[in-house]
Amino acid sequence: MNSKGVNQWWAKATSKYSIYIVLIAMFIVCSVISPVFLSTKNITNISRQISITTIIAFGETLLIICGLIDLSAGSVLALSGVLSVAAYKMTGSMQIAMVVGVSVGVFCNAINGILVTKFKTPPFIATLAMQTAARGAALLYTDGQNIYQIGEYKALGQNSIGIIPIPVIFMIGTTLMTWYMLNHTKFGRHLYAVGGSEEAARASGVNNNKTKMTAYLINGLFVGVAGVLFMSRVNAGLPNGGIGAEFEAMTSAIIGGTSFSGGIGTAMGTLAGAFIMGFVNNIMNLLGVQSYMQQIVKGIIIALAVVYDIRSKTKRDKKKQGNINEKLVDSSNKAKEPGAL
Amino acid sequence: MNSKGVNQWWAKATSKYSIYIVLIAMFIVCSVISPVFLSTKNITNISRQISITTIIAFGETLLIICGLIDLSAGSVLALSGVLSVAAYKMTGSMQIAMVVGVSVGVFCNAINGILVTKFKTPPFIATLAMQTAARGAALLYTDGQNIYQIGEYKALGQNSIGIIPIPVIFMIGTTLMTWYMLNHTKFGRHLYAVGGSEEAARASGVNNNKTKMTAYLINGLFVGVAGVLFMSRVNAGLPNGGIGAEFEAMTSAIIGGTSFSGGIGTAMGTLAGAFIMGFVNNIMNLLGVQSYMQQIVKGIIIALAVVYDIRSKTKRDKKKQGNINEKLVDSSNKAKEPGAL
Amino acid sequence: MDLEMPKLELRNIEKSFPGVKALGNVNFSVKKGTVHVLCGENGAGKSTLMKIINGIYQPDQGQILINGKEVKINNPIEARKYGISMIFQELNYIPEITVEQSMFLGNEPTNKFGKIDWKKIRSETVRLLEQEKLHYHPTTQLKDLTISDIQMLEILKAVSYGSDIIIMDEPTSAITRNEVEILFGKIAELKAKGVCIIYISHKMEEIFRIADEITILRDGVMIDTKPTNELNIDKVIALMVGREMSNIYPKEEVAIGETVLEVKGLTNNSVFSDVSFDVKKGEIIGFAGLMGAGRSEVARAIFGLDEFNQGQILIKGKEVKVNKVIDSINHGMVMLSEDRKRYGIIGVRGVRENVALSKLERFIYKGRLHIKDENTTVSGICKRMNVKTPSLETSIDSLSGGNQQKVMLARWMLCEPDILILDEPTRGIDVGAKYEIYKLITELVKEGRSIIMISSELPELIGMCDRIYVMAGGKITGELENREFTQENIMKLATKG
Amino acid sequence: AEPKAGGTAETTTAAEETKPAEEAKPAEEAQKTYKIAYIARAQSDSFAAWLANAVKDEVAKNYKDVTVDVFDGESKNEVIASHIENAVTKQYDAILLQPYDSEAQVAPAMEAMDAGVQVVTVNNRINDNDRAGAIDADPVAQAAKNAELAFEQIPQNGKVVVLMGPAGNMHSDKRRIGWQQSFFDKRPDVKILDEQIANWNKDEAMRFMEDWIQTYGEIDAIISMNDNMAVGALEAAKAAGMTDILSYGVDGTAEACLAIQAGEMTSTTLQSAYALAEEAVKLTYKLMTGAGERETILVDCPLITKENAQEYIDLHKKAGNLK
Ligand SMILES: Nc1ncnc2c1ncn2[C@@H]1O[C@H](COP(=O)(O)OP(=O)(O)OP(=O)(O)O)[C@@H](O)[C@H]1O
Ligand SMILES: Nc1ncnc2c1ncn2[C@@H]1O[C@H](COP(=O)(O)OP(=O)(O)OP(=O)(O)O)[C@@H](O)[C@H]1O
Ligand SMILES: [Mg+2]
Ligand SMILES: [Mg+2]
Repeated sequence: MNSKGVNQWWAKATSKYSIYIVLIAMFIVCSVISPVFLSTKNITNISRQISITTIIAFGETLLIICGLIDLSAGSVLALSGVLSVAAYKMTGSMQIAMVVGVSVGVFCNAINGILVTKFKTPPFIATLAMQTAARGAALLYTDGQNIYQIGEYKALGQNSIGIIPIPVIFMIGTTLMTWYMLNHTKFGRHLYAVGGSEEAARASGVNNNKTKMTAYLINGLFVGVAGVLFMSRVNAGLPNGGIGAEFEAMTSAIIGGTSFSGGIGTAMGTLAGAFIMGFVNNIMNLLGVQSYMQQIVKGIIIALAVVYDIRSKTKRDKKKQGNINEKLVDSSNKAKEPGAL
Repeated sequence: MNSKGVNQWWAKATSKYSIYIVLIAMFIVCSVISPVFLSTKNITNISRQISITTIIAFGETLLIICGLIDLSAGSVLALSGVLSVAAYKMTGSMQIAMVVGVSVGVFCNAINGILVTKFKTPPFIATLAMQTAARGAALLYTDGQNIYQIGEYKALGQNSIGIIPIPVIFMIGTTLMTWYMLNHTKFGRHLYAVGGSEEAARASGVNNNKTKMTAYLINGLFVGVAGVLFMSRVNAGLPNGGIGAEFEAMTSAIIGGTSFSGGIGTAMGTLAGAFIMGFVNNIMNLLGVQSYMQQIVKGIIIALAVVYDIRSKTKRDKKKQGNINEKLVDSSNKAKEPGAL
Repeated sequence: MDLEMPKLELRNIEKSFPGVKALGNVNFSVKKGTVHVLCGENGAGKSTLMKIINGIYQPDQGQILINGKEVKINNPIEARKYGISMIFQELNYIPEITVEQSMFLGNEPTNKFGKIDWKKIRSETVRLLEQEKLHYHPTTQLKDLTISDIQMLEILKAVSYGSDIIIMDEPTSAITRNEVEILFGKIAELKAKGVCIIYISHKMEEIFRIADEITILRDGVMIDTKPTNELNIDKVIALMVGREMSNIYPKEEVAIGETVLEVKGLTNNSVFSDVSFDVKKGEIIGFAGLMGAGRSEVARAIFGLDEFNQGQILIKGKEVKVNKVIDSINHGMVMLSEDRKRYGIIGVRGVRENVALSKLERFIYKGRLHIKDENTTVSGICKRMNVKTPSLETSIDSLSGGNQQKVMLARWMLCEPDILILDEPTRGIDVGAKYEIYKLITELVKEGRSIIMISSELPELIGMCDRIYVMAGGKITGELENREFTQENIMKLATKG
Repeated sequence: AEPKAGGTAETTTAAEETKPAEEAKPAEEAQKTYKIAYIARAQSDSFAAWLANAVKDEVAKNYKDVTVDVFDGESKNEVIASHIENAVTKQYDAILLQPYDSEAQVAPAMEAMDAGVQVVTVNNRINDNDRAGAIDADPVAQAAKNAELAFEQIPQNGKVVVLMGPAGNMHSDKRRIGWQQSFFDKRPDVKILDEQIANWNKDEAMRFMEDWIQTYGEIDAIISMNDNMAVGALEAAKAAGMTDILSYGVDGTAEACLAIQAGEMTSTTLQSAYALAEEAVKLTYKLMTGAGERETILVDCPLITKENAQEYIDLHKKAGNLK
């Protein structure tokens, strides 16, 4: 590759992967300004801290790509977690507890999905109603009290396999699952199509309702799993748990490049977004930034990260003035790109 | 009008005004099941309780019509309210306090607007960053403590003119202002156009950025006013006031028919949405519904109201298809429509 | 050549997009009171050039002169101030607003307090509509209109500004004959008033009816500008595609087989009623009719996009239920929509994904969608269809209109259908590509497939079809055999009922 | 309150001329500085913020060999857990924790102790309490003091409304128990008109009270689990012209003290952030330096009524909460 080629390659890489560059830059800066940041322990901590939100973020990513949204994630997390804890207390079986947690998540999201697909309720309202109702149900079931003494339930959220905490393993699992779905299944393609243009998707033979319903059900699965992990990590059944979790999740997704206008988003982007948020929170605590100041700084960093990302994308569009001869299709050498992480 | 004509008229009216029918139905049901509901005092109460949220809801309505969003409303409300209270304590002048409150609201939203128009940040992220930052600033300024002893500042929020509480007067004012803007100004028409299709609007000679910026600035004005009224109503400067206010506001707007896909929404719809939410909250308190149960019921009512609204709208669309030939007929007898509420 | 100063002049205009140099060193000028036609293949850069004049894009280099003075046009608002208005090729309408609101969007009359003068808007709209004998209700929302209605409104709107430079980017691609006549009448009127018109079209007959001068672009480079009388259709085509082209309609005789599609008594309350027809293997069936005749509606109903109240659809003799599009596709029937923007492209996604969308099963085995295979197949099809795109990952939004249409065709080719319903298949396609599409249609029927072609271009129907059904007012008013094909016969049936 | 001048990091070190702590310190350890991580439940909660400030002030005033960093738990167990993890990573000598949930913080706290970091809880306890030191005020007693007063004040067949903190909140629930034991169980004649969750918030309490006034007309007393809600409900009662309504809170905020002195509010019990901070830092210091054993200390919570309100107003003035 000649120097011009390298330059072009570099320009393209920086713009296409700008969010990862933000992530790496942040990583380097953090490592320099805080000596403890780069310890295995700290990185493990960060991963564990973001794991539950990130699992929800993948659900939100799928939904947002498809032009949907889930405002009920936090509440449904609490409901499924609480019922899962209750099931565990009754049966002592972690398997049953897991099944209950996931089922509740899926069930609530089935209602979301039915409201959206059958009754044509705007997703914002449908899931907002679910947010209120699921929280009410969690509180009603527990009578507003936390459930304690849940014994070995906590293992899932607190133990590690090797040095990797179990929630992190779940996070990696959902990352791969989301990535695979988005890139290598029909469902994933249909998500992008429906999110890109509902009518065009319908006219192309996509079953929009089925796609949306599936998106909600998978979101339900993720939220259910997150609920079990959450309660297990805090070692209690908290009917108040997860308030606002959907927002943190959406923030990760959006920072990672998912677009509310639909049709755009990747699994890896969301993961990067989640880590960016994790780094920001972590480094400010490591540096002992005063807590109100933290919020201001956090706001500024979020804005800056996204502005940088957007800017470099626009710049690419300006720079990438190719040659007219390149215009005709060039076939197989790019085959790997879309599937690449 | 013959009977078929009446039927058609009725079908059209029920579908076009379905949200008002929901409102009226709710009003009647509430009056029947609770004797105190229909008292002047209670209706005044409801109006006062919804007034501040509703003022914010008009800001959200403008933004959502234009395809934007403001997640920072609650935080900016707190910041502008707190600074306004501080200004009052320093100067003792309600005028200055009001100017400070409004300026802070407008200032924060100017930043939102610049991020969105100049830096092309997605509105969700820009205003989320502002949400975090403005809350941090409010807490930093007050050191997390409430500001007390604010003397006559409370008059604005607690006094009435005749039987109408001052916040309600502000609410009516913003309703009229929003209605007028949406229907009788270029800015309003451009909001719909930009929200409906940015490209088409631009091609028609609409200045999209200016329209968006103006929408944020007016939203800032409303949020600033709401901040002053809020603090004045609670007779304190609460740096953590208004958490989640943007969500209640958006809910009112969406129930009132504003659509997140942009280009759709009315001032009167939002007002109706706000009253529906107000009635729901009020009647459950009047009936002494247990608080967890309240949340579940509220979720169900929100969903039902919207499902009914959507259903009757869809029914109309089906009917209308049957009457395509009507399209070719008369032109002038509807001359008033676009200006109608 | 006279010495009159050109009204509008472009000098050395260059413009690049990511991966594409759309325009390179274009010089171009238009005189007062003339119609200047721009010709060129799909993706030649015509629309881009026009958008530069209208301030949508900024040129990378070059100057724009109006009345001999250099100007910088930053956006369409400024363009309008310089007296420029434009009818866009890609109809980008706002579905929720009404006819009258759309007519005055961005140009609303207000009183001195900034209040919009709705009365004036209403009366002006009614006046403009009546003047052109168009019967739209001023308060109808655009989403309730057909694409041709909207196109007509766009034309009306652009003309109503009283501009002295009007750009028309393929204005007739979506309207039928009557309306074309209205438009040409209007153009003559404007010309007489000294307005200059830049006109883009792929329809050669039209071009030679109205052009005073013709400029030809190829691959972003200006090839030539000549007065119309020095050119003829064949010369223009040769300049456009860089080679000679002979027969425009490459129709071949194909053995007609058994009936593959039969529609009986299809009715959708008051949109169309009692529509019955049949299509045989290897046949090309045409559907002719005026705007709003209901042809597209019938096609949509058969394809499963709309519901219908009564009637039967039989494919290969068996009655089928098409509740959804996927049912049709599974029965081997596909439809290319007339409204590509709304019912075709997934704008933000790339070419590859757009092509593969309807037949992903082809690349799925062992539970995995194989992108490599997809890439190979799609690039093959795109080559065959001669799609011009920087890469298969380029978002389809940024392709030229004609190329988008080819991508849509590629999508349906991938499904290997038995029956293709093509609703206005050559809309916005250049002559070269049109020929390719005709050739493709011929090849398809040779392979034993059947085509239903809905078109508002009678010559194309006459040139390609085996039989033509004519619709009017939602009913089939007649069926013509090949030997009965004449424009007169068709028009007679089309205006019946 | 005035804005706090100062930098971004909230590290406070003792000034030179400050008094030494009461405890005698071994000379060889005077060189060493001890680091405390103070993890607040939520810095947006005004009581929590007050307590955090009190802890900082206490350290600055009385412990020149100690630094304290404040972390915001944001009312989220996950966040608190991650602060604890970070504190271990950063090798703090002790964690002073204001728990948000008594169970959820157990595991991370125990992990921290296993890693050799001392943990002391303040203002709430964690369930596994034989390992962590604890400073708390007894919430049942806080409520009971008000309840005993109410027992005398609320008329026969009186009608009351009850305002609760967030669902599942330990303080709210315990205070409610205090009221149950010391008042409702003994006064079966009193009718609870309604009982709702106002999330510690003034504006939410106002809204409930307005609706209750509509529904029930006559209300004899507001029984609130904290002062913010009591004052909010009072605001609504005042607006409705109900001047002789009784109202009880807990916390002893500046606003409540003023309302009590003005004769608007009836009583509250002080949950003194200063007392809590003083004891908490003392215990933490003992544990860090190895000079003492872990213990559980309950601070006193005096009842504030019109008679002694001035005393507490002065206290708030001294602390800069009032001017
Ligand atoms: N917004 C854009 N982004 C990237 N590339 C673009 C954009 N608009 C146009 N192009 C490219 O510029 C070239 C010229 O496109 P243009 O739309 O001007 O062609 P055209 O001559 O109008 O074709 P058609 O007859 O199909 O309308 C094409 O290769 C197209 O892909
Ligand atoms: N979405 C819609 N809402 C209301 N009316 C519609 C809609 N789509 C089409 N129509 C009406 O249905 C009738 C048939 O339209 P259709 O598009 O089928 O005609 P066509 O024969 O295909 O003509 P062309 O496509 O050339 O305009 C017309 O009167 C049209 O206005
Ligand atoms: Mg073009
Ligand atoms: Mg048609």
